[in-house]
Amino acid sequence: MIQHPAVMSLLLSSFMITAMSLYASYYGLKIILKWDMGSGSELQLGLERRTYLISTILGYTLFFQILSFFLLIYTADSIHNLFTGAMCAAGSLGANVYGYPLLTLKLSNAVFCGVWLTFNHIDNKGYDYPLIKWKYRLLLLLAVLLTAETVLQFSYFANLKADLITSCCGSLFSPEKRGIAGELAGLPAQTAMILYAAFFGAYLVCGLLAVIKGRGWYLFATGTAGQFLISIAALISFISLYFYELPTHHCPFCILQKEYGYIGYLLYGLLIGGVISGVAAGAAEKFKSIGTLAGIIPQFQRRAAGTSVILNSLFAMIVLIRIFTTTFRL
Amino acid sequence: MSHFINRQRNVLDFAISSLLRRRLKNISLLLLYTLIVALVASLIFFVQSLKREAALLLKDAPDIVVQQLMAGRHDLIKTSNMERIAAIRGVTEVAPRQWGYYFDPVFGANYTVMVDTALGYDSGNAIIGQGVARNQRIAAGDIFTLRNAQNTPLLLNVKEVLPYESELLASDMILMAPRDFTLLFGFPEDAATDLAVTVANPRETITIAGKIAEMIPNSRPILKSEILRTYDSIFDWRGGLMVTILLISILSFVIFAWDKAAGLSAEEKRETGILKSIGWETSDILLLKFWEGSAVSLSAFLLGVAAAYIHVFFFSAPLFAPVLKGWSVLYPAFRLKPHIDLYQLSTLFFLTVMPYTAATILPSWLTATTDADSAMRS
Amino acid sequence: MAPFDTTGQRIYTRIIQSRDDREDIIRNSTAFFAFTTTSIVILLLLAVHALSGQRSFATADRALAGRLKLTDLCLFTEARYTRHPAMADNHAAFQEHPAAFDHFPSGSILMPPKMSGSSR
Amino acid sequence: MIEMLEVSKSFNTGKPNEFLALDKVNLVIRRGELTILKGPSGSGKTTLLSLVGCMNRPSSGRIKLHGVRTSFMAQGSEAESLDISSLPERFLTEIRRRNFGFIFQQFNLVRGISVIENITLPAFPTGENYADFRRRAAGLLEQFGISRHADSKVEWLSGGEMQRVAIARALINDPELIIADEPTAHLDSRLSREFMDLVAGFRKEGRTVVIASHDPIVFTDPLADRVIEMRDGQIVDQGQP
Repeated sequence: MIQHPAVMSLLLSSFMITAMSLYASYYGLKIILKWDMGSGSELQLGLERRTYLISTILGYTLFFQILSFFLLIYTADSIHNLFTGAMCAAGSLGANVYGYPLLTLKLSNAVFCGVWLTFNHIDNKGYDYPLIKWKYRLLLLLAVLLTAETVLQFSYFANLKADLITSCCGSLFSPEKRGIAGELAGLPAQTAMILYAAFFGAYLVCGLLAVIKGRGWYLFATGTAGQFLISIAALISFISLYFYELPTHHCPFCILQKEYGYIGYLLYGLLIGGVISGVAAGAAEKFKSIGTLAGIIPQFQRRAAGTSVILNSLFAMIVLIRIFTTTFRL
Repeated sequence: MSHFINRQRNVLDFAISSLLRRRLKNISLLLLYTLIVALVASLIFFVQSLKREAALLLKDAPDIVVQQLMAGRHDLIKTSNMERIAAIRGVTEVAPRQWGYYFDPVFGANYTVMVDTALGYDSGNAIIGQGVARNQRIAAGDIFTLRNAQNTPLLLNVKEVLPYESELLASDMILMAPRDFTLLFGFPEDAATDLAVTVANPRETITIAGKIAEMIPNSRPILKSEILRTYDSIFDWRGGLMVTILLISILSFVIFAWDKAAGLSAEEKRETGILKSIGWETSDILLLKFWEGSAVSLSAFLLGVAAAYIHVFFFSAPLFAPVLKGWSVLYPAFRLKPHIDLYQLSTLFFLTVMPYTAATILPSWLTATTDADSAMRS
Repeated sequence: MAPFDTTGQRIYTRIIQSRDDREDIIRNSTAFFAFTTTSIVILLLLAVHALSGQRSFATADRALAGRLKLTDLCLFTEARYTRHPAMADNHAAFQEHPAAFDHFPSGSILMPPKMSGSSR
Repeated sequence: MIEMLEVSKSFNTGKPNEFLALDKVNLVIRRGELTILKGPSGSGKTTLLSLVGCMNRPSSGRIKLHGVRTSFMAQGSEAESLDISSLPERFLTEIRRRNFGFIFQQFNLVRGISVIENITLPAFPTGENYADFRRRAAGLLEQFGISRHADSKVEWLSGGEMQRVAIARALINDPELIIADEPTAHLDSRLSREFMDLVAGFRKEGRTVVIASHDPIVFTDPLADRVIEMRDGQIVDQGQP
């Protein structure tokens, strides 16, 4: 166990988030079982009021979840000294088996939370609570995931033992290593660039088609998720090189540091925002036919998809600007 | 969009006016909150900047320091080992370090006495640290005495006092020529306190340390990375421990905040009832409560961080100094290099704002769900 | 009837009227933004101070550290294992005597170092 | 404008202290009319008002609104009827603050803030521009002759002035329907009559007014289009005055 102020705060926040989400899902379960919109009974009125509490809790959860994702990376980075051979966050996270699953889960929980909130937002516009049961079933799943995250996080920090020899970002994200990360880093930069550009183009076409014609939403949702993954892959394989101005440094975490002007926060923020709004826009298609939502969803979809396209384009633009302004050439 | 901003601003207007209407309650809350933030922030700033100092200093530390052990205790190392270590492939330099401690019975202080091979002065001269100068009340040009191994006084001429900037590093140091050092302690001429080894390729440090340990029985090579880790652990571990202790005060504050938020006065209940009856919706009241809470926590956070910065970097953390000083007679009067970064701030945010927010969610929801017709029934 | 003093009321009314002429009364939210902005500016100034302010001890004196090959900070001078925590023996904080209790206050701040030498 | 069909409301359902506040009430409130509910306290007037005013939902029965302004219904559906008996609070509030203005027995003003702030309170969460509703409030203050108190705290005002502040507040969002619960309970006869004059003004402007009162000055008012008498949660008389 490593006693570090940031570790304490991460554990504290996870514990609180989990406690709140479990509390929320207890009422979520009640809503699933007892909800009856037609009734004016006190039970029903009470449940309706609980929905406010639950969405407030989820709102805060999303906020702290996204923050804690960055705090985790930053903490992992700041404790890398304790592990022989670790040179940045990549090494600390690899110090035991829980590190990378924890990171992945934290990120996906943040996205999940965001999607839940957008659905909550849509649902609140329909005056007959059209998505209520569906939404709270999703909440139960989210609570389980958040609990899993807390357990993973606790295991990660509890099992950190200083002095272990771990791989550093230099070796984990370097071409010699096997595994997905190594494969990505090993991809020739030119190929990766072409792939990224091609996919981004396809994604744009999907997006425009969806926004203008209002069609192809499922395709767009899949495309957004793909765009998110491809962007992270691109970050590892070639974007990072331009930011570090080093031909072999592929680490996706170091760009969060001060030396690079904290640009990583902006990049990851754009990506997370882009994937949340894009997936939400696509998935909303499923509810288009439900009663009062028919008039609301198309407008929401266009807005959300537009946001997603804009955020992803901003990401691409920042990368392009960097590629053209830096003196570094591959 | 303008609709959204208008709503936020209007509600914020009312939130501030509600806070101001219950001035006594809210100012006491704000002060306590600010104090908690300042306390935790001071600790984080202090620990972080000590860590940074240590890390910067250790950049120039020798890659490996080789100690000789005798019966498990630190002993002098023969300088004849130097050639054998230098012969290991990858080692670029081996240098002896001769240093020790001198207890001054008159002033009750411990000094670190060290040989400075690049002293630039003949024997009989010395360079002293700021702390020594303060302790002995001497300055450059003065003469001071140390009692040597033969119990006769060793007169030393102060040539220089190390600059103020070196306090954290060499406050208690007396640097002298090798001959004086030998005289002072009766130190054997063919030995050193330890050996500093420089290695060409940092990746080979561990291998070389292993070879040294094999080559010289009972030796103990200490790696730079280990020293770095030791310092990190010292500060992080104890910093974490302090935070754990401070968590109790955070917790008691949270209970206080909870109590303040939950224990609504009849007047406040009446007010919420009125707002609901005239067309404020539950989420509007929640927004109101959000702004009330944010105004308090944002103000407390900003004020607390500023206060902590001033406490630590302008006044050198007088609250923590007694803990650090312990019984030291000679304590470096350092002023830490100021440093703020997002990481410290976000840690602090999680430790202070998040518990407060969590504690007020439920009470504010309870307030917000007051019946709209309660105002008609009062 | 709420009690009020008529003359006081008249004076107050006059103040109100003169205020009405100005039209723009400062809104609470504006005042709050002003306060927050000021606080943030103060923090930014402190951050600027942090960047430009005093030189770091270590950077200022790297030359000395390099020349003497120093390995420790001079934080506690009570005992040798607290003065040079990195250079102390195995089980540093408890070293003075086989059964000695840790009797210096700084012992509560220093942790015995974990050195690979001790395991070897 | 409002149509109630077999509306019942019970409190503390399933508990020993359960009671039925309204029992199968049928009622129609017509646009532009002054309707007065009379009856002793405990007869269900306030409960009926809170249902009419979308503050609460009935335990059973239907309530329909005709021709109200909402933002959540599609454009052009204004004239159609809207069943609000099972509408969530969020939407009830939305209807309420766009269409209804409330005047309460106790005035229900927020202490410690100024008159103008009290008047503008209902407009705060609507997201309207501050300057706009501020200007409207100033106009109302002018109309009720209390401009000079604009920045006074409400607790400094006299009873009659407080009453006018409360009325101005009810009008700030330009409601079509004004609901008043025992508005004259704390006023002397002169002020009560003054209040009824103001109500006459509302009617002239084409607003619908519903007043619950057991004050003879109110329910014997010649302007009343209808006086409805209530007892034990039921309507006993729906006649003309």
